[in-house]
Amino acid sequence: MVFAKMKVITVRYFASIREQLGRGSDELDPGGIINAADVWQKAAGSPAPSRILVAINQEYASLDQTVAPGDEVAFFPPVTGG
Amino acid sequence: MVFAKMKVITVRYFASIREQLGRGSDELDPGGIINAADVWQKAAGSPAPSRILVAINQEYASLDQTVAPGDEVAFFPPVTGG
Amino acid sequence: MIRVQSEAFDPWGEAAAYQAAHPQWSGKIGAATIFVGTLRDFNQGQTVSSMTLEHYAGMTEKHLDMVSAEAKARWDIVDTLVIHRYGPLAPNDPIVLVAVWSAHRDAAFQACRYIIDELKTRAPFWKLEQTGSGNRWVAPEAG
Amino acid sequence: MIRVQSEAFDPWGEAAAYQAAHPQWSGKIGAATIFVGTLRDFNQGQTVSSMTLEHYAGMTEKHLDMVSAEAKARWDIVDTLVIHRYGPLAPNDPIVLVAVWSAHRDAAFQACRYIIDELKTRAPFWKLEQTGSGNRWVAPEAG
Repeated sequence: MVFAKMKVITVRYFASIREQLGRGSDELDPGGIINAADVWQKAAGSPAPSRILVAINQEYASLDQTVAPGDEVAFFPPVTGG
Repeated sequence: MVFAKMKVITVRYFASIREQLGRGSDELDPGGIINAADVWQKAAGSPAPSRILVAINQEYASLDQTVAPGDEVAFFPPVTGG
Repeated sequence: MIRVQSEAFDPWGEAAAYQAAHPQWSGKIGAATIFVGTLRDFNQGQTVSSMTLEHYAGMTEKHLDMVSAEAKARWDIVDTLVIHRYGPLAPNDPIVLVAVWSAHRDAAFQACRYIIDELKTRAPFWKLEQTGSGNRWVAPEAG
Repeated sequence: MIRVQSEAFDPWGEAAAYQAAHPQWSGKIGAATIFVGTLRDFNQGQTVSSMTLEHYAGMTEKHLDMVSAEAKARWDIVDTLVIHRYGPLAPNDPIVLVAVWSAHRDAAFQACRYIIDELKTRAPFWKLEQTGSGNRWVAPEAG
């Protein structure tokens, strides 16, 4: 009998957010996570800071957007490319 | 005794205006010429056509702008460079 | 086409080569508008000795592809080329090239401006400047 | 700088060379915006086999110098380069290059657009197209 491997939520951090957390990524058990704000709370242990940007599966999203097991959720400050 | 050479008005024509007149330039005796419209009338024998552009000494001008002996007056159609 | 790379590049040579690689455009292109962004050695009041561009690999490419497709949908243009560096850069290094080819200039100008503006406000890149008083993350442009 | 010439030119190479000839700009330039106008092989519904660009030598240079100076007065830019062909041209030949260098992109885009728009509406050039049904003077752009 084969059990499906539990899908995690991959969380990625960039730039000043990455530096503040001291790491570039996490893998989270999806238990109790409904949206991106829950992802941040579980990963960082505090509410998401203001002005933080969120991407789910490499597309811009909002903190209240739903997150599913297997998703990649990223947090980063305002961008400064170009 | 030295006589000053009489200064002429040099007239230049470009593009379709040049083709219509069959020549690229004229040198006119300034007698009777007050403005650019007079230059055209004297050179072409008819009133200046509508939409014609005028330059005096290589700067855009109007048909009623004063012309002096020694000036270079040019007539041409709307420009199409670039 | 979009390319995100750590290697230095010659924006003029890239634009020339991309156009030369499309002989089918010959005679169809009336306008090319090019933007080249280059690293300055001063910013927000301080001397910048070097810079590191962090990026979100994968999302960056998706975003640049999307913006290029939007430009093609909005304006009557023939093609676009976007090249963006990441990693360590020195002053005077080209950071970004945006090139747009079209039959008429208005579309080329508008699409080029649209792509660089969208890129600057949305593409996931972050500039870390090395200055005399240490490293600092560049503040985003107002607006 | 402005140049009006009958010889063909490589707009990308000219822009690169002009920037390379100004090493004092190194690190001061954040943006370069380039416009390249190229001869198309169709126009106003007809195939164009070649073109002759007539110009008013002397006035052309004065006009391009004046427009470049106006752009420098109106926007915070570092320098401009304008090259324009005259005489016989073949399809796909570059006709005009307008390049603007500046610290920030908004000034570069606006000045580049200003120069090409002023050039198109005011610089004394006239295009004579050779088509299958004979020669014709190109009609000016609306507006």
